Amino acid sequence: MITVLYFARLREALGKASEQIALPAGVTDLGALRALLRSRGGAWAEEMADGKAVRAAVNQDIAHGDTRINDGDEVAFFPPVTGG
Amino acid sequence: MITVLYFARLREALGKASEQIALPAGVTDLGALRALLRSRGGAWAEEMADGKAVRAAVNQDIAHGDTRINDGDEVAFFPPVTGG
Amino acid sequence: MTVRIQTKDFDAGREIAALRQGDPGIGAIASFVGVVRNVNDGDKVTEMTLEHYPGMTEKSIARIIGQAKSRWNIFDALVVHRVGRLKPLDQIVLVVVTGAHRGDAFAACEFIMDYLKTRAPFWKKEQTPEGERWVESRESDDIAAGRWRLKG
Amino acid sequence: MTVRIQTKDFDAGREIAALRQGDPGIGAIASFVGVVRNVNDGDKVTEMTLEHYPGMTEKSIARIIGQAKSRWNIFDALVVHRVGRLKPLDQIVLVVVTGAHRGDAFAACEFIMDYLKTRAPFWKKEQTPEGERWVESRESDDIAAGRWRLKG
Repeated sequence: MITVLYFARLREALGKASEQIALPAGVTDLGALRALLRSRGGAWAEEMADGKAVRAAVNQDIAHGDTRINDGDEVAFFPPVTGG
Repeated sequence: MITVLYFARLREALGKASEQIALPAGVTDLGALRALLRSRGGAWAEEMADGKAVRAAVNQDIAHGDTRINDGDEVAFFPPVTGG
Repeated sequence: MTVRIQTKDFDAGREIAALRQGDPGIGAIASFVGVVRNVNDGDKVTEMTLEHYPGMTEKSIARIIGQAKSRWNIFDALVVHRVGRLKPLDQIVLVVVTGAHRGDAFAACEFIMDYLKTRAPFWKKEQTPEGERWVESRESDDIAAGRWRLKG
Repeated sequence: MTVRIQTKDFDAGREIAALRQGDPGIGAIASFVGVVRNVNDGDKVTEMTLEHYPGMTEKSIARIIGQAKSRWNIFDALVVHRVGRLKPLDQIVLVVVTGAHRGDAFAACEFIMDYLKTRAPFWKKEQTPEGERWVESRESDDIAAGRWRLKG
């Protein structure tokens, strides 16, 4: 199981702040996880589309498509930050 | 008459914070005034020597050797500033 | 170093006094206060909500301060960042950097602010007369952060 | 703009609050506080006395702020400078600059500080265990002020 968090516009569009996901076989990196979420269709297909500016972190470090994901990880998806 | 002010190390070395001077004929710029003060000898000769880093202002604006001096002016001599 | 994420307001004078307390080697303190403006991209803003990623926020800001310390000759740094509902004129963020001399303190303070605006996980939602909107990432902020990379 | 030369201490938080009061267009406030250090050029400093040229000081600082306003997009600036006897840990100078955005506020604040250190008529006398001495003009300060001229 991994924990997946959604922030800001993404959280609102997906209607979800967090969820637990059991990683299917073959989903070993962030890119594969994003594809899995996209395959849910609807808002998921739209918000996780390749053209969308989605940022991600794995265990609170900025991550990219090829970042490995392991059981127990905390993964977060969010829009580009607009702080301060 | 002009008012001449001395600040900081210069004030201490010359033993004077200010004085009124009647400008002699021919003393029309700052360089000539400095030469006049230098001609007093002693500490004046030393502190107003050409090699000394002396700064000056006329009517509270930074001035140079060729800055004109007129009756009623406020002239100040001081070391390079060391503020803040 | 100190990093605080909080909903309540802060007093820059008190934070500066606390950060420099008792260190007679400090000669320079550079500070920055960010404030909510009543306009953004030409539209009137009546209120905003600042959301963040608890945990990652503190961790990423601590890392930024560490980078500043390795790059400039500074003594200490403080970041206080507010979250939640904020109105125009409210203070949002405070950065204070202490050092022996002003050049390093200024550079490190601006460096930390640039990174806060472009890398730390904060998201701003604005309420305008036309409704709510999430603020989009600003190109000028990305340019400001990029400057430092060129210098590395 | 505000320029104050005074013997008494100041509170940076209160001065920042007063300068930005009621202006909802301000988004950025850059500040600098200068503090008396207990060392200078390797020698222990127990006390110092700051002398200035009353009249010219205020006039030259006001001119510097005017230059900053014409060079950067800033709203207002405050300078509070103490004179008289000061001890290590005492605050000496406060510069606060308000603006819409941080880049201009930081640049103008640093510009004003650089000029305060190199052009405004202040002179520092330090008391050390070996006796009194007038501080000599510092080469690094002249370099900092020179930077801005190149940009003009």
